Amino acid sequence: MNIVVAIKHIPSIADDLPVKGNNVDFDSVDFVLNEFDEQSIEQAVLVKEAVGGTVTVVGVDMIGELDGVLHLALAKGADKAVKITGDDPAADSHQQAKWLAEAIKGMSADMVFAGVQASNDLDGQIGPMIAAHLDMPYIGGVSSVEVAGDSATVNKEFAGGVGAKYSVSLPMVVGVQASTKPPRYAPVSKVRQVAQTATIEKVAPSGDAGSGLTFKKMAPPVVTGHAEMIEGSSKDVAKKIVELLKSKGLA
Amino acid sequence: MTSGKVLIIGGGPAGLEAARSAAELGGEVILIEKRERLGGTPDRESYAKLTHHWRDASEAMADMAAFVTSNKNVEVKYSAEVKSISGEAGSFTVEIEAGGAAESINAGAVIIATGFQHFDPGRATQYYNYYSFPDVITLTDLEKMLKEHNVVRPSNGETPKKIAFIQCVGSRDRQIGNEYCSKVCCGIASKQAIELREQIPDSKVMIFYIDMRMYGYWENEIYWPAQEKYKVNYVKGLVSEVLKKGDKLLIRGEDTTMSRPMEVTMDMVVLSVGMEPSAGTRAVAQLMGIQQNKYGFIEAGGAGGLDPVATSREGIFVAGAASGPSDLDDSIAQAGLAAARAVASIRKVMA
Amino acid sequence: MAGPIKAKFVEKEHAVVDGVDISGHWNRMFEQRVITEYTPELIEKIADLPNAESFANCYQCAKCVSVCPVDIVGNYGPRKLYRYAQTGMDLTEAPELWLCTTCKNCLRVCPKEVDMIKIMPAAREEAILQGKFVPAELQQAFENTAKSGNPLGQPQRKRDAWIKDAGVEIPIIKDLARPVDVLWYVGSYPSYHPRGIDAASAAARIFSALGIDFAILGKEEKDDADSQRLAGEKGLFEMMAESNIATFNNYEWKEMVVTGPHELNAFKNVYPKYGFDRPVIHYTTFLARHLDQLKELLKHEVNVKVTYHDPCYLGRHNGEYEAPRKLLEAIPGVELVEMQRNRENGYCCGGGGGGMWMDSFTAKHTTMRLSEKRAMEAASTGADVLAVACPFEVSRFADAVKSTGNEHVDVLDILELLDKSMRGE
Amino acid sequence: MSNDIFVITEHMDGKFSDVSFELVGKAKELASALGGQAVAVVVGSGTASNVFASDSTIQVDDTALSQFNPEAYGKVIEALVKDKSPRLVMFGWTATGMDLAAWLSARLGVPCAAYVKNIGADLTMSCQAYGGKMSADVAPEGDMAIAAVLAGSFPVEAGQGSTAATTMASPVALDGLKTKFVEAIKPAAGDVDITAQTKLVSIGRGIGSKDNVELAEELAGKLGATVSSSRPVVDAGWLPRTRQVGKSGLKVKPKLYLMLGISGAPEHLEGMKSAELIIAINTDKKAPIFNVAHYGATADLFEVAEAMLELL
Repeated sequence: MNIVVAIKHIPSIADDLPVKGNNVDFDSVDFVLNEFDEQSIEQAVLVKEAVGGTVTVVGVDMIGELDGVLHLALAKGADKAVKITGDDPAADSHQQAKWLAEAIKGMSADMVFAGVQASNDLDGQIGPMIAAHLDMPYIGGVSSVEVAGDSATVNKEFAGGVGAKYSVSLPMVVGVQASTKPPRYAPVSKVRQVAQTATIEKVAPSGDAGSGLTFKKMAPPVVTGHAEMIEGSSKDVAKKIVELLKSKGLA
Repeated sequence: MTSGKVLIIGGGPAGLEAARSAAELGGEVILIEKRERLGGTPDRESYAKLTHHWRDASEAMADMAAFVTSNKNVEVKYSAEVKSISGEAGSFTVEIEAGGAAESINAGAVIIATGFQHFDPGRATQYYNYYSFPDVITLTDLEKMLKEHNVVRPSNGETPKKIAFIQCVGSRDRQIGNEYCSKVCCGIASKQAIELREQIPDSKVMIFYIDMRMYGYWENEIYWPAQEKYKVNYVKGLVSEVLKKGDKLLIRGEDTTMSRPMEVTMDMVVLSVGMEPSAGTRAVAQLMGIQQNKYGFIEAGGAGGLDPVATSREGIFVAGAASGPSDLDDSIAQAGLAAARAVASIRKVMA
Repeated sequence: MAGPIKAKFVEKEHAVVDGVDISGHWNRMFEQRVITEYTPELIEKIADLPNAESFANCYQCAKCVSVCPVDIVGNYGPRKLYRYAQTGMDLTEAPELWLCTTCKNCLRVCPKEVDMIKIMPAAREEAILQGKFVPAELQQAFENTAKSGNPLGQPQRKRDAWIKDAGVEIPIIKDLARPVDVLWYVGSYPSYHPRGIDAASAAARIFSALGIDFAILGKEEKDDADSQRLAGEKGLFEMMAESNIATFNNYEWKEMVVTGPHELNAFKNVYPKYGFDRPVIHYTTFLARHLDQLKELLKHEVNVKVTYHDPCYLGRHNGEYEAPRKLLEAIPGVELVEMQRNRENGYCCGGGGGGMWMDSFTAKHTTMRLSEKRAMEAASTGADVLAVACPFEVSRFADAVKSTGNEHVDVLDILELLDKSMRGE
Repeated sequence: MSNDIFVITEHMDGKFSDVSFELVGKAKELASALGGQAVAVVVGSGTASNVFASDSTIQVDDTALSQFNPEAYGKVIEALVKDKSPRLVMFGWTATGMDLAAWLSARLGVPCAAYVKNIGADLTMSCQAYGGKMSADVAPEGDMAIAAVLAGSFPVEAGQGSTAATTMASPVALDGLKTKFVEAIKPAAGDVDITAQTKLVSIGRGIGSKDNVELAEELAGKLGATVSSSRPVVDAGWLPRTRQVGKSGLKVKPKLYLMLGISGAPEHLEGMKSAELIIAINTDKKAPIFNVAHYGATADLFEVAEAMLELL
């Protein structure tokens, strides 16, 4: 089983995002692995552990710092790592999906995993777009994957615990919402070991595509309302909340 | 008739050392040995590494014997036994039979170094099945195998991978009549356990014990390395019975620190048999009319209690395991003292 | 409570056999009582790990068990670990692996120098590298440290956010752009945790009042990661150590003062192996050196009875027992009373060795939190204040005095008490 | 090329979701500004589709479309859009729309905007970005565009009506599909229905570990409330999926929604913003939730929860 995981290196939203012109100031933000991609890598490794094969992780090097992410993926059980040397922090999902699809074309993938979404999917997610480019079926919102022979059974989630089970003949692209088990921890010792021994294959970006969106403005959202903030110590806060609830007959 | 001669009975470690010391002090020595060769139990039982620096004990005995046989002050009589004794300190007359011929010896002092014999595990209160199961052996059986680097299960000739030592077999047991501690078994079991781990590195070696009693050489050079370096495993709690399970042995007992019963299969069980007075010791004691303790060992200590080589009869001294369990170090140390005391007692009488 | 021990049953929360889910009581079994196998290889497995050699040395004297803080609230102890291994427990897969707080009280009494401070990290590292069970809370702390530079998972950029409310100017060494006498390594909890910030702010005011020429690293400071190392993540520790050492060496300073004993241990005892060898002292030692000058500042009486908890990593691990006491005795009005277990035999708060991030896990395997046991000991002295000198402890004991019904005992860092006396609040 | 606005509606068990009506309402507004028609597109099998206030409704009917199948639905919509060339194709940014919008965009080479909150008459789209930390205005190039719109962005009522649907057969062959619907998965039975609760104590990633969930349970117990959560808590396995509030979870409208450690990602807000009283405790004072909550406090959730337990 040839499993490919397409990942996104995205601006961290742990802190405020600085703006430059009509977009995020990519020079002054930290980049992190999309959190859904952590689930996606885990799901891919789980499938490999169940049926055998290799997991290849591929991503676009947005700011020249993708190696760390790829080492982490290798430490978690991926077998190969490929980076597309884009070095374009502003590359949108359409462009990344195109580059990724071109890179994946030569890998004879049986399954391609991608995180179901990313916080910078302003022009859509890479998973369905890669599927479109590779002419493979796509299912997103997936929370479990089982492979038997040349088909996969996936559970897709709708809302409120409602979902559906699909059977798909491979190859396919899966948009992972959550892995069957929570992502495993990769000890730094292992990551560092990997960093010293692993080779990361470099692929030049190939194929042009763009979102076709012109950015007119990028700014923190205009706040229409704001909560009335309760100040003081935790005890004060608790006291005021309890008073509030009592006054409204809710406690 | 006073005599300047020291008669030493027994050619084991204590007898050999007594002979050497007495000779070096200028005494005239007659050493009588029951067997046709010197070296005592270490030689007879082919004891392997039992001395400091892990030297082969029977080899060390050969060195001691050579010293004695090459000393012109020492006369050795082989195949010799004491038949009777009369007289008193300074002028004993000892009738012996040596090589089938009766002989009379005048001696100013006597040192008894008639040693011990191993406990016979057939008498154990526990059901260890020494005589029924070939793979239940004793320390002495194992010692021979270790010396030959050929440790195998007697039942099938295969290399044992799981070996248990059971401590205090025949010692510290009122029902057997041996309430005493045999002193050396903990150390010897530990020593053999080390050798087992050296000769069979993938073996599991366990020692089941009431309490480990080791000191000096045994503690520092045997017990700690056994555990720390050779990973010998000690379990507190004696095995009560050894049963058969297929072609294995099943040991049953209680693991006391875990407060849990144990039923574990083993390839081989080694009984750490203790010491009893040898037949020679009992016979000589009776013949000489000297006091024995309740276990048959020659009572030593003297009136003041701090005279470890004195017997109840003046001019007759004891050394080594004849007076109670002792290791080689102890036996040899006692022998040196006995020699000094014997030579001195003669000089007093002669003076 | 004496009496026969009833057979215990075991029950797995999740179990599937041949595709049939037999979770919970469906798989209930009585615990096997008979030992049917001895497993010296499981002792050797641990003793063969680098630095864990002494695990094989235990001769079951059991001195460790009665001084082990975990045994006092549960059933644990280094001696038992050896025996459990001998009777079939793979330490790398056992919950016992995560209970040790590396408090060092066992090593203090061990005639065989069985060194759990080295054994535990090695065995834990093995478990982590082999993908064995690791408490989720601990993994979270590891991930937070790896991603955010601190176990709390707070943004690096906010590490110096606390300084603006400290009431005094706190220079950042990078902005200062000149050598300083003292580089103050604040630490993660003092930088982010609300109660830690209280102590950090107090420290800043004290240093300032003493006229110390000091600066902090600000946003460049990262967690020391010593507890993560002891919890088994050596790689993470090394990564953080390399980063910290590079930062420390970027600046000119004469001496480093740390707020926390764990940091002291890291920088003084472990970082030297990674090439960092500069003077580091704990704040109590540092302030005790300025005692005369400090006494002049302690103008206001603080009329409380104080008992002092020795942090394991300040006391047993680094030998500082007296400086904290000298500081407390210097505060006018303070009456210092000792708990029974103090100094070399001080009882552990449960936060060391990664215990800080395994409270829920530990709670499942003990009858009471270590911090609760200690809080009760503190309360039994009749003290009004439980004084501490480790940033892990304020929050731990603040919870513990509440949960044991001893809210009347205030938990304060020595820094906070000094600050009170200095400012009269 | 036309100035029509297509709304790809979504339905389950014969029932259309709110977002479909929201989009139809907005499509009408846009279509009238652009001089085109608002067209509701219903892909399904035997679905009763005359429920929209659209200018027209196209119903593609095929038994292969009786259940959502991203491959089949994608093919049908692609063919239909190619054929009719609408100005704008609107999807909900939902579990189904997310499978289709970006895919269609890549297939057709047409711009796509996701996380859309509002659309201007010039088709400039306001989008939520970076987990709600940013808002972006983007303009699509070309003659056709795709918008994937966050649920709850527009009123439902404006899209409700009774326009009769024109039924047509699938414009593409639907045999040889690689994707097969196997079965529906219903929520685990036996658990509480959080949509029916009047009080919810909702926990987020800030709760830290599974064991800490007990604290929330205890607080909920004292308040007569039920514990719900944001997605990460469910993903980590700390609560069953039936407790998840948000886009991929359930929409709730309780009298009290007490939030512990939830920062307020757009996906979560979608599920709870119409609660009557929202109180949020979070350590990050810039957490987006404070823009939605009625009361907030930047505090340690554990300390507050424990203090509340003592007071209740």
